[in-house]
Amino acid sequence: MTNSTKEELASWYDQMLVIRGTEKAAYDLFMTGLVKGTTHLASGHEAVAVGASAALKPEDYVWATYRGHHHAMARGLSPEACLAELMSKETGACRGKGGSMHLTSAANNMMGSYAIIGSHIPMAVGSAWSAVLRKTDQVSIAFFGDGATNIGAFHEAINLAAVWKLPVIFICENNLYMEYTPISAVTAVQHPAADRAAAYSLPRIVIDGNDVLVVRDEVAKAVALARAGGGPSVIECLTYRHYGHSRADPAKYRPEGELEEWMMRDPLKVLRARLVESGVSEDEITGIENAVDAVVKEAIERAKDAPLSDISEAFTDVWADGGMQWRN
Amino acid sequence: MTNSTKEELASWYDQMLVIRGTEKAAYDLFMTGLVKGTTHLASGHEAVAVGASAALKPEDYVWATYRGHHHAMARGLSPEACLAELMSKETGACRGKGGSMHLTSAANNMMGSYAIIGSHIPMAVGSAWSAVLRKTDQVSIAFFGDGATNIGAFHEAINLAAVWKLPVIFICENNLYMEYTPISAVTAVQHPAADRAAAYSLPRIVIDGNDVLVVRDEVAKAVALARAGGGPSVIECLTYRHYGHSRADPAKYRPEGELEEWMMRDPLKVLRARLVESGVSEDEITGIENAVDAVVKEAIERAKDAPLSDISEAFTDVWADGGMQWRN
Amino acid sequence: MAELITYREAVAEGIARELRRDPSVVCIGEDIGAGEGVFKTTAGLFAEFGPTRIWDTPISEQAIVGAAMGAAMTGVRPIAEIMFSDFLACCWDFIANEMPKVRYMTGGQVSVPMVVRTANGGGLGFGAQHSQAVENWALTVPGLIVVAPSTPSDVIGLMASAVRSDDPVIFFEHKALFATKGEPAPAGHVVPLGKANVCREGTDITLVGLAWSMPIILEAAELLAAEGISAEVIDLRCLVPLDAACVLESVAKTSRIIIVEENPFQGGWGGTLASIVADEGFHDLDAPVKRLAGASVPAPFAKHLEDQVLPSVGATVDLARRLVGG
Amino acid sequence: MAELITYREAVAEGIARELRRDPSVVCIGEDIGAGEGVFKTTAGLFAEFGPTRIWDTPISEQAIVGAAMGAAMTGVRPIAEIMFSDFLACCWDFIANEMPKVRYMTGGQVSVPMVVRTANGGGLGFGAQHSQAVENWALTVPGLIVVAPSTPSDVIGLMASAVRSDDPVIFFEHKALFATKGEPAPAGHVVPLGKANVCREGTDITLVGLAWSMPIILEAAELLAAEGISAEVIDLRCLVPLDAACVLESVAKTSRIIIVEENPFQGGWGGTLASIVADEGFHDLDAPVKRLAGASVPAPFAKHLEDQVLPSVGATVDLARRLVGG
Ligand SMILES: Cc1ncc(C[n+]2csc(CCOP(=O)(O)OP(=O)(O)O)c2C)c(N)n1
Ligand SMILES: Cc1ncc(C[n+]2csc(CCOP(=O)(O)OP(=O)(O)O)c2C)c(N)n1
Ligand SMILES: [Mg+2]
Ligand SMILES: [Mg+2]
Repeated sequence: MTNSTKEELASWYDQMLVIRGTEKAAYDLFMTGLVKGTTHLASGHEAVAVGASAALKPEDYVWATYRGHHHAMARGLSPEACLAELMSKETGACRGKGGSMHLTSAANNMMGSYAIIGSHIPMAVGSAWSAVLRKTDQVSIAFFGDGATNIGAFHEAINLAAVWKLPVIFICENNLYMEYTPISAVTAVQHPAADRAAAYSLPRIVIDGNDVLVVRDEVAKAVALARAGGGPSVIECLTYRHYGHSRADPAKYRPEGELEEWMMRDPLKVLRARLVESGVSEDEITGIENAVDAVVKEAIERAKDAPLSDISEAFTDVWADGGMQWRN
Repeated sequence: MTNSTKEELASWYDQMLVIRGTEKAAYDLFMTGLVKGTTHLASGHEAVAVGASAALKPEDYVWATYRGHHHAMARGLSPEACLAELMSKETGACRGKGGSMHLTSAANNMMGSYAIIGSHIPMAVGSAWSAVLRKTDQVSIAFFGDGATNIGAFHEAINLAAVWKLPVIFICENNLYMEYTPISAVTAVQHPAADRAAAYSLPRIVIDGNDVLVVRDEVAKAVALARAGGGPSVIECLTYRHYGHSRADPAKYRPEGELEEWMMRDPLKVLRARLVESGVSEDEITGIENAVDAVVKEAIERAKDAPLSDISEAFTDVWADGGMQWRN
Repeated sequence: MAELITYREAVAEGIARELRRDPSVVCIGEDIGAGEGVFKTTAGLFAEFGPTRIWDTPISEQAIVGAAMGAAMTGVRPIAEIMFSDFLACCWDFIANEMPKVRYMTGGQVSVPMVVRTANGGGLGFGAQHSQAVENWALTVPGLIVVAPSTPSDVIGLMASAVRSDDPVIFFEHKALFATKGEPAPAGHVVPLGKANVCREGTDITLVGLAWSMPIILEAAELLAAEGISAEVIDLRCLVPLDAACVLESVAKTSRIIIVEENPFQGGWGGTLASIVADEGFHDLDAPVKRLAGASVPAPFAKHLEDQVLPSVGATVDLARRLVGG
Repeated sequence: MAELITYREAVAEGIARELRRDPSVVCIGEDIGAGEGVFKTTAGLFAEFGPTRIWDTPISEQAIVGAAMGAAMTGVRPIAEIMFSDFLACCWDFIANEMPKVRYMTGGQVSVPMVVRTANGGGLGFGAQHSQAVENWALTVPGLIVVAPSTPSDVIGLMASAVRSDDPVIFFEHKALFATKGEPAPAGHVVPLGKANVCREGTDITLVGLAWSMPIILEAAELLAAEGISAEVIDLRCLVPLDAACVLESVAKTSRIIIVEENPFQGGWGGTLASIVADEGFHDLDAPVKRLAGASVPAPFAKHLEDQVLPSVGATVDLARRLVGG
């Protein structure tokens, strides 16, 4: 494992706490009726998002799923823009037109969240192809779940990336479940992503997705390979979601004790321990925690205070001219 | 390699010759304008169809692609019904409504030829699932090309079959090319089907697809496994198509000498040598050849003589009641 | 009167009745087993019928529909669930190019008796990729039966017909109706495919819809009645077979029609119906043929925006009033 | 007069012009490189532009369109080929749910400037899965530009507009027109999207179509002229943007309309157009709104059967005669 400075560790802790706090806020706001529709929280997955983003440059591209709050925020979307989007506010990342499942922050090259399983994986291959065509050294990442490894688009995308040796990294967040069904019940191999890599002449990589440092290091290797023209990588990160699949899911299908076991390996706990180990004092850590609390609280208030997006928004942005006219 | 009786070898030779002769007729009829649309000839692939069919019982299911004349005939479709279909005659297998790309012989449990790459592979999984549901010991085979291994449906199908341990055999006819592009140029592994099997916890099987005995033996093993509840197999057969991809293709993309090399390993030559080896006399062999010639000639004449299918056929068989009414 | 049941319960009940009746019926889909479906529309099935009748799958829409097809062609009657109708796009080759063409292209050799059920439509704030009404997609494909019920008892009666049909059926269950309640269906309840329901008789104007449109139309008719405008209300129930005769008969009486559809105006099913009325019913018409359809935009996430892009009771009443007045 | 060129040549020429003009334009598809496309519609491109502009792919329609999308969203202008339009079904999720919704659901943050070109339609005896006219599928999806040219110079002029558009375009090239010939296009030829072409002026009846319908309609108009019936002929060129104003203006003059479309009647694009005419043009109409569309059946393989299920010159003339007469 490479070394990381205290400052790096602290900044990751900060980011992961912000994500955790913002998602907790989203959950609470849902319960009070201020967030509508549906949300898929990523609490428990933060180390994947933050670790991977730490290995990227700002100009690199990231593509996510409906469970993408953590990826958007790890790339720079503010908690306020996230929460405002969930509350259909005009200050939301997509002005209320996208919602939780479609968070996008193009300014941060976070190219969007896609709610149909597998669909964004070829898109990530496309932005990698684009970098080759435009002769930049940008790398692309597609984040996806274990369940996405059984849909056709996943395979088509990896094969094309491997054949064209494109700078793209396929990062699977294996959290053991699809919606309510264990991935092991419907997959012919143990490691749904890693055990498929060989089908595209790529190495099998399975890592601890709850340790931000492990994730950063492995992704950094893949990024270096990709920038050097060495082609794609598949990285399977083992992790766990703390909430149910979506707000409608009490997650009763989990065997007893499973959640508790994973909570002991909560990525925030793991990182906190690292901070202590690297000599950061309890005071400093509490300082970060309190600061994040304040940041999230302010984000909540600002998002609440913002006006709903204007109803005219329903009829804009279909076409490049900003409008929705399909006939004269 | 298991033993085969002279009679078996002779009957395979007969079948393969009938297929070869019928396709030659299709080609000639195309050139004289009697066959229209398009055709994809399988000359060179006969050993796969005949060898695999030899390992099946009549109640087993077979699913093929637009390049499926050989599979239909190996399962029992008559040359006349094949040629009549290509000539749009009322005696055609599908009364002129299917054509070359959709040859079907349901009476022989040859469940059809499908012209969209990959689409029939999940269907074969479905007929295997059906056998399990109905508690029969029927096995299903999907035949497909090397090019089909890069489309999503292929992967979805194999995974499902492997998870459910279904009695289905995925047989790839690797003839080195898609339409005009070599499969090696667009695939991240050397063996497009076999090198993907491990992604579904299945063994890697690559065989000589031009030796009918090798094919029969390998498929027989897979059939036995499937009937015993052991689940699916993937078998990659190395073979070569003698004509271009379709009637429009002069196949100029082939490197010099490649066709000639493969013609030396023409499955008919290979089998003829085996016949001689097993003690069948030249006279007997010539006898078979002449008999087949006569059969094919008669099929051509009968197909030519048959009337075009009635124009009312255009408007039947959309619905189970035989008609096409979608509104009152 | 028996207790009312929800549309959601009716789905599970309709399936259960067919599973009980015919051992060749099986279910296949994502999270439909112990999970009972993300909309709880398969509640109780796994408990009653177990894993040999209710099959949980990977996220593989092509394999789901393709495998169901292969089974349907070989002696089984599968009911496949595609969780959201938007995902029909992920297996559209099977829906559009395979299932509906097999009988025809084999010259009648092979039947494909299967049902694809799917949660359709908007109104729940699920955003652009989980809110579409795509029954018009299915209408574009000859060879598909297209069912879209609006009440619990129709769900049960049409499910019976769908499962028993020897033709492939796309069965649209409406997400925004799952929680609505209605009369339960008597034992053995079967609603024939292609028979529209005249929910309310009237003389001044014909209002036609299906599924989600129906509560809107019925409420509009009620409001119009209060103003002295007598609306005839038709629930098509199916797009294929289309009960065009029922609509034409109604227009012969009322001379005016509004078609209320959720799918976007462009390519919406109302276009096909309107074109039939504007042709075969032309001489009966006293006013322009009107369609109230979804706006030609993707579904916005925000509820207050989504409300803007869907037909409403108010818009229906306004238009009817103008049509009858003018 | 310059030499005539084929529609097939026009496709390659139209693409080549854009590749020359803008270095960010690239092509992606199956067998489009050294193979020059199965319809030879990319002839010469690989020779002129080489493998850094013309990319051969595996048989992976989802990866083709998905990768093109990702590239389009990040500074490239891809032209993706889907060999036969039937195969749009294999990547329908990308066509229907992704490409057309990105701009909207990101609140305008991201553009998807790309073209999906595809060989559409029947008439060549390719059977049920290689003969469909599916421009109506594309019409069902808000957010897609839908182009379907009928002449070589329109192919070139509309290709220019399609490639330069910042919105996603589905560009339907008609298989049965590839061998037809027409005027070449001058340098810099650009035909704007959404502008119908009045190919022939007339006063008695309006005949509307696009792509494959046009030769049929033009021949019918010629025959009708010989009988003293003056038909106005409109080539829509695009379904989206739809030049409805052009059609309505024409109907205001002629009072009669026949829409001739290749796709099946059920869910065909003519339904949408007919519904607009039956609404906004209602008071101009002296006769029922007529549609001549493909039969609601899969495409039969046999040429003599396929001829039965497609609109014909004879049927167009007959119907026009009856409409004007009656
Ligand atoms: C094509 C498609 N099929 C089904 C769904 C419904 N669905 C949404 S999330 C989900 C489970 C995804 O599991 P996984 O990929 O492991 O991601 P996770 O939710 O665990 O992060 C399913 C089946 C979908 N969105 N798209
Ligand atoms: C989904 C889809 N994409 C493209 C095609 C066009 N096409 C027909 S045959 C073919 C090549 C298939 O190659 P392979 O699978 O190796 O089979 P072979 O023709 O060599 O037997 C292609 C690309 C198709 N029919 N379906
Ligand atoms: Mg998961
Ligand atoms: Mg091949």
